[in-house]
Amino acid sequence: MIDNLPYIAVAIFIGLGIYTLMYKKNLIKIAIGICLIENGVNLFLITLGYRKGAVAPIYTMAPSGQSMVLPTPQALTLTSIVIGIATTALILSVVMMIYKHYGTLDTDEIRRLRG
Amino acid sequence: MNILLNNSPILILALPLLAAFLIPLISRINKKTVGSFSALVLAISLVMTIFLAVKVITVGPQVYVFGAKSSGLTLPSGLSVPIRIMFQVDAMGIFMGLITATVSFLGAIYSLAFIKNQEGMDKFYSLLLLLTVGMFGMEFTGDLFNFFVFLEIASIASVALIAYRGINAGEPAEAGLKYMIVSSISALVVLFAIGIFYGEYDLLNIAALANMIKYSQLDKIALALLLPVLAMKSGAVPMHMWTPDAYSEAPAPITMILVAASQASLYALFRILFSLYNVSSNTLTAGWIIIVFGVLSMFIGVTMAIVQKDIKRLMAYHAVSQTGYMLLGVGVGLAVLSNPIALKEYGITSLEGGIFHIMNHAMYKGLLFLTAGALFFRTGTRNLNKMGGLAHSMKYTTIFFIIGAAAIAGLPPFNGFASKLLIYESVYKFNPLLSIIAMVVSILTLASFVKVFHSAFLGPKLPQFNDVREVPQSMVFSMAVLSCIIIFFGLFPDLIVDNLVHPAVMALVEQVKYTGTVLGGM
Amino acid sequence: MKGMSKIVKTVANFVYGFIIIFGFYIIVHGHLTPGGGFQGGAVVASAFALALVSYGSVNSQKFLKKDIFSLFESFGLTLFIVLAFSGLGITFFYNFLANSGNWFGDAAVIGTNPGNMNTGGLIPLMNIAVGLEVLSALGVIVLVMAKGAEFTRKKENS
Amino acid sequence: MKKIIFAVAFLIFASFLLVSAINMRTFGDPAISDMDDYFIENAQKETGANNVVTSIVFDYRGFDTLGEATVLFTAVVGIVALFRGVKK
Repeated sequence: MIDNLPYIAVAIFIGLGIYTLMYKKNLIKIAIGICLIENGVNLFLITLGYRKGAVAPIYTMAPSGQSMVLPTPQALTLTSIVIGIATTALILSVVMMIYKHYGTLDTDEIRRLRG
Repeated sequence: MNILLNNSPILILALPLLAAFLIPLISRINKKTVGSFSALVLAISLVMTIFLAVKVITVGPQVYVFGAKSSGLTLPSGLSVPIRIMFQVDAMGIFMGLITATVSFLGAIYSLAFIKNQEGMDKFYSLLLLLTVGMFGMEFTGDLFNFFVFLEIASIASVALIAYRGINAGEPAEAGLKYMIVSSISALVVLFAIGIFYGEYDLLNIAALANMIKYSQLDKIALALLLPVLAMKSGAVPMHMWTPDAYSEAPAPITMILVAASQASLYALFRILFSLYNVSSNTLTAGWIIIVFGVLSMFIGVTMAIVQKDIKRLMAYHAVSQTGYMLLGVGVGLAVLSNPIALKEYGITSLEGGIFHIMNHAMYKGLLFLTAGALFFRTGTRNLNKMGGLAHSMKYTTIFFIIGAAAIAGLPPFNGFASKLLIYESVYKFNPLLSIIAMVVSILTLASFVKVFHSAFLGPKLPQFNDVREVPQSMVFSMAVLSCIIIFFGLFPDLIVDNLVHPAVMALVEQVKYTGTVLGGM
Repeated sequence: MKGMSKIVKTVANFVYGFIIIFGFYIIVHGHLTPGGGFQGGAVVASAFALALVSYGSVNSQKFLKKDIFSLFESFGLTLFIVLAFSGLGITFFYNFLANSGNWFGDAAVIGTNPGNMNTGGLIPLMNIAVGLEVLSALGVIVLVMAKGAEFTRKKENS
Repeated sequence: MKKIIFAVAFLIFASFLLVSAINMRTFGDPAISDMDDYFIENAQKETGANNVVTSIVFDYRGFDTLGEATVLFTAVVGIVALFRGVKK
């Protein structure tokens, strides 16, 4: 149980993000919720690569004879971070567009499309 | 020439990608050529897809390993797991690839007139190409993380295209935001599931994972996470809230491509259920979940569609309802997957119906959205109550609309009938009630389209539409090609089912073929 | 967005160059030390964000041009995909320069070593291409969103 | 009604997360690591780069990186298209 503490942190992170998405009405807060989930997933990926007492997988001036952590999750996390930046930027610009047309950020008032 | 043929899986995708990167530079030199340039690139891509399809159907599944010493080297020496990203194009993948290539090529042609001389035209074509690339990638890839990346490309490009008219009005931006939130959540949940797989097996390749998968508790959770989010991306009820908004607010050619994009998610769902889990999971339960999604989509989609006044919104709800048919057909096939006798008796037929319906739906729904776009292009409204008497001035569009409506309602000489018949007869053997529901939904669809036809095309010529003319040639061309495909498929369904659909179904059902392409031992 | 006080501008002028140099250092040493195209590009783009904040969105447009950034972005991406295409004789993304003895073609010393710039094959070139793309992409995002924020605020007042 | 459905969905999702967190393999001790061991041992020899992560990002999984750069490009094009015609 105590060993899995990082995974539980991940679960809390993602759970908070989903909670924000479901129960908050402000569009900026919804964007924050998506960022929270994103960070939770990134944390999950990076924790998967950890090996106890190992060093970063870079041979330049590395302490010799020590094992290295798994490199793939680091590459995956790098990719998913950049994708996250792109997503967040697009969400925020769409929110700015909505604010321009409706003059509000409350999801209850922004409901012209329904039915 | 040899290089072209050997590398065709990647070139299909890399050429539009290169074109998308070059468009900002080209538009700096000459703004007007951007549209025809993208159409040309997509045409090349379509031709290469057809060549690859011939190769896949005749020779067998193609593997393309990125950066390896040869394109077929899946396993480096002395290792039992693949380490590089690879494309794995089997009959199912190329089936979807053909849909994507056709639809995006016709969409680009249609846009030549539809998006003429607007500011930001180069951005529009750039995004269209990127959306196509994303769909191709989702369909061809054999690597889970790579799938996630292409899912994001496709969804970000679609969001930008849905919100394309967001500068003038609030609704497109709103629809775009809705779709963005939906697709971010689903992409992140997919990534979480990929993390689970990676943590458990240290693998990202679908075929290698399928070989190792034990259906432990974590695998069950991964399936339970993947199934609803991919169904959400494909627009199944009860997670369909984004579909009508996104489909109705996007420009018409984009709506047609969005239909194909949501089908790419559907393809991913089938790929995970069949190729990754196959019989190791509890297929009966999974199959029934898919069937329930399907029946709900069919019924709720069509009932919501009947009350709509906005023509594109109405068609969007019909798209939800038609997605239900695919889910129903494939769900029945999945439910009997571990039962060889039932599978042989009606499971394969049902799968064929569901898979064939994917292609048919892309064609006729694309045609219907294009006719709706043509009406909007000339009249400037999407409200059915304000239209009327358009058959007098838009003769071609009227004919195309009739063909599309007849196909979606499942009337005999058109392609909708062919796939629906396969679904009815096989589902009837599984459970008669489901088959009856499917028929009732089909009748309701017909009723709804008769209403649309009546209010938009029939009646006296209205004074405000006096100067309405037929749409430009490029738009007529796209619609005509789709109509020809619909009639061809309707007249020779056996030809398509035997040569394209049956291999695709077998590629899904026989998991060994999929894993064997990568891991050897075929 | 208005510019900030003179102190901020002076300090920004001073730090600006260092941040950009540090970013490029990270980009070109991507195959030896932690970092690479994305990280270095983000560092350089942070310098643009600093300039934008300190000088205000109107003034900073005199020296940060969106068109030039998008040109660079296209160029970087095209370079990246052309490098990937160049391995097409064997496979897409094949690293044909590695261990070839040509540019960046020295074989790395196996095990821990102080690092040799002239290794890695296509990797350093791709790092540079991606670095160019990321710095200009993030620059465009920052500039366009700052402009858009101005635009939305104006609507609010009217 | 809607609130109850939301709450149930949220609870189911949260329980999935917690169960997967508890069932996950022990932190810091990967049981299977064939693919990553291959990278650590052979990356230097095959690509000539000292940084194993970079050699994965640009060589073994280079296609992902192309996709990632494309995502960034797509987002930029989308944002510029969204704010097109905005002067000043």
